[in-house]
Amino acid sequence: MAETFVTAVVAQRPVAAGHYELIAAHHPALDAVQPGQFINVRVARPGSWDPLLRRPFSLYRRFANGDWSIVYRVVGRGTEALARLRPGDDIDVLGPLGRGFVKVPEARRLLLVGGGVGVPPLLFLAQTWQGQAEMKALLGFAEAGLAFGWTEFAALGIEAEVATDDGSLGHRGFVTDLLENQLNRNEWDGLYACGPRPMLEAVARIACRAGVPCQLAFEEAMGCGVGACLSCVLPVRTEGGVQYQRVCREGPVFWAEEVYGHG
Amino acid sequence: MAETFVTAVVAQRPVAAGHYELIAAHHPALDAVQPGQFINVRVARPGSWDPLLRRPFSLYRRFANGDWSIVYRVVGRGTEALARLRPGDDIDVLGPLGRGFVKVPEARRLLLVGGGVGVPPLLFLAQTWQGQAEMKALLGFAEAGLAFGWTEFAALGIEAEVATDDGSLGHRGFVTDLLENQLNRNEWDGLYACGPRPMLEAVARIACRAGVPCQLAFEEAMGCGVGACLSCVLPVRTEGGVQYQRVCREGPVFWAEEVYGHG
Amino acid sequence: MVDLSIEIAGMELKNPVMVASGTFGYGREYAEFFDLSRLGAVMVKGVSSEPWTGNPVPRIVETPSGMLNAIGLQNPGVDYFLEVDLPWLRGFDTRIIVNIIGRSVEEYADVAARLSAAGGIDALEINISCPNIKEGGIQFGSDPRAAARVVEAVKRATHLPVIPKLSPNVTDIAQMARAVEDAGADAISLVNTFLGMAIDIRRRKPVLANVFGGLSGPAIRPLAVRMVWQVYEAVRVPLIGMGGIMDGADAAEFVLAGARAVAVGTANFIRPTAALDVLAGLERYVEETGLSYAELIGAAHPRRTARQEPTRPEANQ
Amino acid sequence: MVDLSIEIAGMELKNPVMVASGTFGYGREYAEFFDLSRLGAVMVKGVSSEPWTGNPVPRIVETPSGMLNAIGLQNPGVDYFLEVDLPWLRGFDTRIIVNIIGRSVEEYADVAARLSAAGGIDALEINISCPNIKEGGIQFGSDPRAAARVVEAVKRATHLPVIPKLSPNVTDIAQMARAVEDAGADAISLVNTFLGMAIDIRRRKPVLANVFGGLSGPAIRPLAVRMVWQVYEAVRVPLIGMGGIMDGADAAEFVLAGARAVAVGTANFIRPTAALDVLAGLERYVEETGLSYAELIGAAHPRRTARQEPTRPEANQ
Ligand SMILES: Cc1cc2nc3c(=O)[nH]c(=O)nc-3n(C[C@H](O)[C@H](O)[C@H](O)COP(=O)(O)OP(=O)(O)OC[C@H]3O[C@@H](n4cnc5c(N)ncnc54)[C@H](O)[C@@H]3O)c2cc1C
Ligand SMILES: Cc1cc2nc3c(=O)[nH]c(=O)nc-3n(C[C@H](O)[C@H](O)[C@H](O)COP(=O)(O)OP(=O)(O)OC[C@H]3O[C@@H](n4cnc5c(N)ncnc54)[C@H](O)[C@@H]3O)c2cc1C
Ligand SMILES: Cc1cc2nc3c(=O)[nH]c(=O)nc-3n(C[C@H](O)[C@H](O)[C@H](O)COP(=O)(O)O)c2cc1C
Ligand SMILES: Cc1cc2nc3c(=O)[nH]c(=O)nc-3n(C[C@H](O)[C@H](O)[C@H](O)COP(=O)(O)O)c2cc1C
Ligand code: FES
Ligand code: FES
Repeated sequence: MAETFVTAVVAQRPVAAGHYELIAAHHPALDAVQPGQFINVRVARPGSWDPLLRRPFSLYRRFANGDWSIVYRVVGRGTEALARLRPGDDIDVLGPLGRGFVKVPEARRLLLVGGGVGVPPLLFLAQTWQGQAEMKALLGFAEAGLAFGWTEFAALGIEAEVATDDGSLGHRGFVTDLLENQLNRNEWDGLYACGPRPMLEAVARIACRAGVPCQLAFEEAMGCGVGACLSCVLPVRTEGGVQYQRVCREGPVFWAEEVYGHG
Repeated sequence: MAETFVTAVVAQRPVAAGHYELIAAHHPALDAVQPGQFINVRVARPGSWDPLLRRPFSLYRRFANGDWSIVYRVVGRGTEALARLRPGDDIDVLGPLGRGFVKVPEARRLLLVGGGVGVPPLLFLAQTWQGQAEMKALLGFAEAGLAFGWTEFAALGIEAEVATDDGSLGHRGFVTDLLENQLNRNEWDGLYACGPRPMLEAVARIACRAGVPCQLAFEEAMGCGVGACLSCVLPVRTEGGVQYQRVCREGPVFWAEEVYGHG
Repeated sequence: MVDLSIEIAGMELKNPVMVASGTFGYGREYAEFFDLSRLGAVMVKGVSSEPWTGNPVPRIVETPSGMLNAIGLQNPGVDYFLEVDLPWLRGFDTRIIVNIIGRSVEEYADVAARLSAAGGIDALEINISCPNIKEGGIQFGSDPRAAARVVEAVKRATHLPVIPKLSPNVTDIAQMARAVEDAGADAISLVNTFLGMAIDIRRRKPVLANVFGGLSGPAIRPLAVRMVWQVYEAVRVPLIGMGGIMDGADAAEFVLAGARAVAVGTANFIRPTAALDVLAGLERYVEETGLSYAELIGAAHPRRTARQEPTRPEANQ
Repeated sequence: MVDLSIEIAGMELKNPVMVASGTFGYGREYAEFFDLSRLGAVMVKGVSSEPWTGNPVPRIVETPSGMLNAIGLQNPGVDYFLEVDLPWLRGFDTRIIVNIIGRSVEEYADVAARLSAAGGIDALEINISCPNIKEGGIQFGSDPRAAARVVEAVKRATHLPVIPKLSPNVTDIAQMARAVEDAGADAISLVNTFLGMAIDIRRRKPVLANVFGGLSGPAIRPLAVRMVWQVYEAVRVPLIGMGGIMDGADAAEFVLAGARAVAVGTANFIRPTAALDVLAGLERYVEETGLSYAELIGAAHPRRTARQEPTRPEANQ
């Protein structure tokens, strides 16, 4: 059950150019968080109403002592404010929110496809489901300087292939190139992805063609994060036709066909 | 000349209940600041516009290494934000502003009368004019728990008498009682005061009756702090009749008669 | 504990703190955070005769101390509301105020009639900020005559108290208030959101798919308080004040300006329990004054007789 | 360095960044912080025929991301301005736009005539947010006919470009803009402050001695951008946009919405060099787009022909 709580920042560390991992102290509210669920973080200081809205972030990993972390990229006022937090500062969190990735019980070999700041929920998935399935991660970034996460996958014993747009690290090209390679081998029976919208759309197409069940985690501008304001909707195919569903409530994870249909 | 600058918070320490001394690193902009001049401090973090306006504070003291300090009482959102600053944090300052106390050259024995958060500019005066005149401080507070500053006067070799409304420290009653006592002795030829408006008015009345030249430092809600917005006006007697003058520009220090007339 | 119970438009409220329409869905989401029975009333998201799809995304964008929304009044329609949400909401011991929307006078009346027939609803709030399709899309909320026509039609269609909700995007809010009072309003809600927009300077396009959106949140509070103040001097019906209420002190401003009850909107998004925090803060405030809640309503006005010498509306910088 | 020079109402500006009337005095205070010659123009504090005393204090109060002011148009009168401030201001290589105020059409015309006779002034900005004492204190700024009458009278009294400054406290800002354009405006400034108030809950009284004040600062930016957008679609004369501009990105929003020049107001109080920072940020932005400044004016509009199919003003939440 979601709740609002305040906990302490334990540490911040840069993980790539303009990307930081923020580690926060254990709080029981997040003990049962599922991969793909997210938290909504207040970025203004108490007593300030600017910036007003909370900011959504996926969990990145959990530590042995219960501490947990997010990785964020500094893109605006909210993430700049986060980057200013120091160990010992309070952080005001609402969560866990949304519906996470579903583990299809019969699925044994899972491919995780992450692009940029879409990587965090997949690392959290890998960590949470470790031992329950064989996994491989495909990670895409614009360039080497922006890449992060592959060593964390390796530490879980999960191989991570990296693609960069400019070839400065790993494969030169899109992470979807790596995905096509993998799916050609017909070895995978589940696909989990998070990243920019064009990447998700490409992943959905490839997965559909290959007939592999595929879940995607979406992002949309959010007001409340809990389903009350109807800001964050996504047109989703339902039995009653295409309907707006809430990324924060019915999502952020949807089946690829729900969003993109078949092909 | 006033300028906007950023410097580092060196330390914060409580000086009374809900009162803190904020010590900030030396900055040349404040090297020539005169007692009674003030600074205007931005209290929102960079990237936040709430709280929007700067907050005015008087200098409290200067340290041997050039560091300087203010003493503030936590009364609202701005001072709460200040109280959250920690050593190493940046502080964004505009100053020095306004016209400070004038040292009348022939004045040899000066009485300093401070009430509550009106004490800081008088300590700064004492420190700045130390050795140029004999001084005595009369400090008024609501109660012992809110009193501060007398040890700092003592450290300058200046005697400080304290009055508290409830008698929990020093004289029981108003600081103006102490003032009447002193002025009865006819030993003083200059009076400098800062504090709440009713105190200033009483001081002006007493000083006028005693015929002692008296300067008062005023507070008024401020927009710009530099004289541009006309927020902070005070009706002042001038040659052209009573006119609004700007506390931030013509003030914050005015002669008692300018504001309250003769008696 | 100080007693904040109050009567408004014939409804007894256990306390004057409501949640504002459109910021609280139909109650389900926030019911996971606290017991809705602790609220004075729930104003549910606007309901129309038929389901409305709403606008494409982006539907919101943050602005300094505020947010713009252009949800487009997405709602599942009155039948769905009556079947699914209302029965569930009735399980709580709170007043249920249903916000209604329409694109013509007839649509408003139709929703009002269907809701009234159902029972279990305490009052109807009329959102007059909808475009009037019969009159070229001009909002009902910016024309006193059109607003009055909606209120009259809804009054005829229902036995429930009728609470028009004023749009603040007008030159003379007092005139709008008098028009709906004369048309039979039992109370008045104010304010709805202020029309604004934001531009994405990279894409060089409006951020919102709908171009315009409604500004809410702390940024608008001084404007909303001013309007409550002006309307309090212009009409006799009770007022429900809203616009940027984040805590008990903000709510107290509205009460002192003349609001008999208050609604918490955008603040819910920041803290799901915001309405309870507002209530607790307001209780503390009332206690500190030593006065009764009723005595505080409009208490900041120099004279409190309605329709006499309204304060002159000039900023006068 | 990219060229931002632009012509507006017959004036060549070295850049489109001005400082807004009433937030920059007559220039002296901020001249201590930077060389005024770097500004496109200085819009000086409103000047009247005779000195005005202004309102008692408190004259300002902070609100979320904004501030209310009720200075009361304190000014030393046109003679003092011409004798003391204007000669000093002329020492800078910048355009001098004098904001004029009056309590009757005749007063506006009188100030305009006396300023025009003096020489050394580049344009007159008309603050129509003053109460019209001849017509019961209603503001000139909320009645299109009254606004038009002021503009016509000022046009007759001067050879200088005339720039009415619109009050945002109206239902239909485009209608106001069309009225002043038809009356002969050479450009339009928008917006002035939004009428608001704050209540001191301890004293249970309005904070401002004047009760009401004008809201400025970042809080109002989305409302001001919306109005520039609407007015751009309604008139052909150039627009000077303002309202909460704190940095170059904010200024770019106004330009994309249709402003040919921008003015920096409240931001001056936060950073005395705010106008220069806005200019530097705007230059950087223009450079990044690869377009010329002129191409960016109104570039966020789907179609840019004036007076055609204005975007429908509905928030539609
Ligand atoms: C479910 C979910 C999970 C996310 N997980 C991560 C993560 O693990 N790491 C990470 O770096 N980012 C993540 N994001 C994106 C992150 O929320 C935005 O980068 C962040 O809100 C930007 O805030 P800002 O103030 O710095 O940027 P600004 O652009 O100044 O933000 C302005 C507004 O736009 C919204 N916004 C901006 N970018 C996005 C976006 N991509 N998606 C949704 N809203 C946005 C902000 O929330 C804010 O309301 C996630 C988004 C969602 C919806
Ligand atoms: C020249 C000058 C020197 C000052 N020196 C000191 C000092 O040395 N130590 C100290 O503790 N205080 C001093 N003050 C008062 C101090 O500025 C206020 O206490 C402070 O601004 C309160 O801010 P806040 O946000 O915490 O309170 P809030 O009440 O939330 O502030 C809201 C607004 O009111 C204004 N305001 C509130 N109280 C005052 C006040 N007393 N005078 C002027 N404006 C006020 C604030 O600046 C702000 O704009 C001085 C004021 C002036 C004008
Ligand atoms: C996301 C959102 C949706 C809203 N939807 C409605 C609505 O459906 N009907 C309505 O009358 N008001 C609606 N409003 C307006 C609010 O009820 C309220 O009047 C306004 O937001 C001001 O209050 P606030 O500043 O506390 O949010 C909505 C506001 C927001 C932020
Ligand atoms: C303290 C203050 C005084 C002002 N005085 C005037 C004035 O004399 N004449 C005028 O036309 N506008 C006046 N304004 C309005 C500003 O010029 C500007 O239109 C408004 O503040 C919006 O811009 P901003 O949000 O950038 O401040 C004043 C604004 C402030 C804050
Ligand atoms: S963010 Fe409010 S419904 Fe999703
Ligand atoms: S604070 Fe602006 S003139 Fe004094």
